[in-house]
Amino acid sequence: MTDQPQQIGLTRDAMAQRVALDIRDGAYVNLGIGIPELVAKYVPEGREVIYHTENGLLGMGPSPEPGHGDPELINAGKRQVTANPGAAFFHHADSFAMIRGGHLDLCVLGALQVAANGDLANWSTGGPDAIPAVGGAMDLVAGVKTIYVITQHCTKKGDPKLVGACGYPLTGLGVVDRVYTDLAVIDITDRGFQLVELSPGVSFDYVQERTGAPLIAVGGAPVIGSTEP
Amino acid sequence: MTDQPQQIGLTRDAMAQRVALDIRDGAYVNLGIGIPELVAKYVPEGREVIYHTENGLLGMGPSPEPGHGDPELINAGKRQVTANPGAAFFHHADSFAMIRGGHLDLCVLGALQVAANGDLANWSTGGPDAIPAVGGAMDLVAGVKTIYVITQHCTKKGDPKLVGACGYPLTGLGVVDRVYTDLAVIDITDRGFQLVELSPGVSFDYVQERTGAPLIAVGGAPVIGSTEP
Amino acid sequence: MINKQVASVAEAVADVFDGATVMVGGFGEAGSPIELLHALIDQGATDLTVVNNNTGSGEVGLAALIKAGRVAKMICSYPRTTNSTVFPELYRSGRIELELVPQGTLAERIRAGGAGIPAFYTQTAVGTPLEEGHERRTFDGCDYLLAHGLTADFAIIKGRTADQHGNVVYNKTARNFAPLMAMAATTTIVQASAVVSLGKLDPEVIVTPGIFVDRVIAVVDPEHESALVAAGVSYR
Amino acid sequence: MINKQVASVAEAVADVFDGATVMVGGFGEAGSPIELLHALIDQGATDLTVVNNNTGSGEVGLAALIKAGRVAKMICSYPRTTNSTVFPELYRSGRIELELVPQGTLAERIRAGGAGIPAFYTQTAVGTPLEEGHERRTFDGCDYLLAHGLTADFAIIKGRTADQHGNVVYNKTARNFAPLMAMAATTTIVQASAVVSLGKLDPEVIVTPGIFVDRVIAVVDPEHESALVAAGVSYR
Repeated sequence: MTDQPQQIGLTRDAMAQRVALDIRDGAYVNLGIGIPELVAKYVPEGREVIYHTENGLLGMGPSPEPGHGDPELINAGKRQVTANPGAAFFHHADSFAMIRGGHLDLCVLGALQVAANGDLANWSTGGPDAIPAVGGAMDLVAGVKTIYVITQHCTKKGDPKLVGACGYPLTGLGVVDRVYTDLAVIDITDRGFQLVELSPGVSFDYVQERTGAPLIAVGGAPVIGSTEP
Repeated sequence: MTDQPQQIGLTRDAMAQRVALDIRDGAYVNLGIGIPELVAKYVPEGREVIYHTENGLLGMGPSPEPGHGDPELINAGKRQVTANPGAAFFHHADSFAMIRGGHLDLCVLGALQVAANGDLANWSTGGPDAIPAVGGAMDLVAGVKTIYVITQHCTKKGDPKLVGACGYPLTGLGVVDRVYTDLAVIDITDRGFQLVELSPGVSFDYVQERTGAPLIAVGGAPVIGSTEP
Repeated sequence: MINKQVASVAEAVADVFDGATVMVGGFGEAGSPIELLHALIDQGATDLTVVNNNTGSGEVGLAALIKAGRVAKMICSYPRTTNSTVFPELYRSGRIELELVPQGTLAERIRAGGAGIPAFYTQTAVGTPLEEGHERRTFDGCDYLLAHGLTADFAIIKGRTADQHGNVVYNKTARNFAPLMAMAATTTIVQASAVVSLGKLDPEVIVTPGIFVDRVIAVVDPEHESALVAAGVSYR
Repeated sequence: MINKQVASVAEAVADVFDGATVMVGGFGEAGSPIELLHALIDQGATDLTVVNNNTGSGEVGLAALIKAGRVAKMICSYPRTTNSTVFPELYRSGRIELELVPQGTLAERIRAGGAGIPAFYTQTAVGTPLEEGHERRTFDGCDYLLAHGLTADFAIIKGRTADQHGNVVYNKTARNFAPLMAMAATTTIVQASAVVSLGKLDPEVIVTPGIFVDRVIAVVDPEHESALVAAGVSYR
């Protein structure tokens, strides 16, 4: 794990690395645009994960070598990618049949806000001048079996992103299973946010102060990186 | 046209040949099992017709040469066929998307009964001991733009198959556009059965006597084969 | 690492349980997974609900499964075909249930089940006896019936070539319902004439992506139903 | 005999009329039919409703059509992308209408339109602002929204290879919405890098059967949107 003693909390790469530990061998996974894309780099040796991109590819590989890309082989973020051996191309209705039909095991998404009941807001700040754009986010959270969110614990202004109720327009109701932040790993349970792990050097109280709803501690939450899941 | 002076009315092949005259160049056509299958043999020179079989083939060709068939290349009647150049295979949902979505120009079906309002009964006699079996008939009549029926004018017992209202279970409501029988070509119009052509040696009254609803004569209906449509 | 290939047809169907809903690929004999069906007879699961366009022919494959008394209910569009005697006998004597569904509605219901669509509307069967039990609704002046998505516990299907990830391509009109059933079943089992190494199948031509497939078994030279029937074979 | 090949992109789009609904293939630049879009600008049809996942980028292709003031309404899932400035400006100033549809619902609505399904239910968007205007209904204890099939007067799409019957195969992720739009439009127009003679395309690998295609035009070396944008090209 990347060591960043100069700051409190995990780097984006360290957060992605922590998420990657929880992806099982053989899983079919969709990674959202942004920090989620980093997760693919950190899947542990010996695990084979098949990546789905909703624009019509299963078995997505990493970015192409410079000069070897095809502008018509891209991911959902419109960046050039490659196709691994065993890949398959298909049209959008088939691609979202995979999503809506519950065939994907996991989706990792970014968030603007996550509520204690699992509600997710990640598509619009609802501002009067914003151009509304939803893409496949609502389909993914409605259809994929397990939804992980990877996000900074707070906004740049310092406001909590884990909240009692989302103020931003919702992407889906009660859809998030687990949240990975720079400060902690937190499950969404019937009773609300439940601490799973703390980042190195971060205390329960530190996380609770930066969380907009009660945080449940169960036993002593281990430090991220101190155990091998 | 086959000449059969010994009998009144057209043979099955002559009926099929008459239907074939009405199929335009470039049409996408589904032919039902039985007499409709004969139609493909008689499409006039210079017209290219593409045959759809609902079990997943567009561009169906004739039966294979003996010993050259594939038991997995069959038509809806489960008989071995061939694939013409330009053919395409697809799954059943795509095949019925073509049907239900109105992409086929024409379907030629057999019938138990056709009513003067275009209702069709062709899938069940409703008998207590009958094994109900509908196949794709209801999908075809609901989805294909134009439905032609090819049938003997009367049952073997001599009962009219063109009736005021169908007694047998319906396949579809108001779906038939035209009926080709051994005795006549008859359109379904807003006013009911309307004579288009008579078979050689058959009079209007002869057909009306064998039809279970009023037959409308418009001008002098020509004799089948006397004009070149 | 992912390898969905199993060692035998027996292993492939080992966990089919009594009362399961099983989708069986094939239209007539094209695409009928004879070897998997015979393995299912050997395996013994009973009280099955089977989804297939037909009911098999002769006394092999699906017809043999029905004859063995393992099928409580058939969901199909056309239960009588040439050489089909097993189902009609049981049906007339009230020993097997039938849900008759128009072929296109059956195909779309299976696709919907696999695509997470609980229900859709179709014009097919409006005003016919098969409208019974279906909600009717008008859109833009036309009447349609509500049809529900159909899912299954297992799908057993036949492909031409597969790989270890479960990607599958088919042979001609043997494709028919198989790609839809693969989507709609919790566990999809594929017999293929060849199982090739990863990357041998062109990603542009794969019909069923491996995400829909759980097990692959190589049946190199599969039997054809019509040949077995012509030879008078009766399985069990 | 059937030959759907036309002589020019201008001929291909000649009959697009004012007020038409036009589905445009592509996800980002992958599959964007740049040459047909530019022909449509030249042709002059206006007051169009355009269906595409995005709104184009730079000032070429779809973005150029929008910039030229020809599009009254966009139906899409993600109208802002990198280098997308044309649509946002018009939208903020109230000069273009937007119907925002979740991507999977958009894809399925187009497929439904092509498959003769007037409406279906989907779990997507339940409880969100995009639920507005959609009937909600419960099946098996879960809530779903009613979504309607979407059709168009024209579809303009980009394939890799086509033949005279209109059979089409695609290039990688350029496939995306094109096969669905081909089904849903009254008139489907395909530009393909190669138009081959009948029988050259393997019937097993055709993605869009010719029944869904009306016109084929060879555009041997199509432009790529990103290259045009990087070069600072502005069409018209």
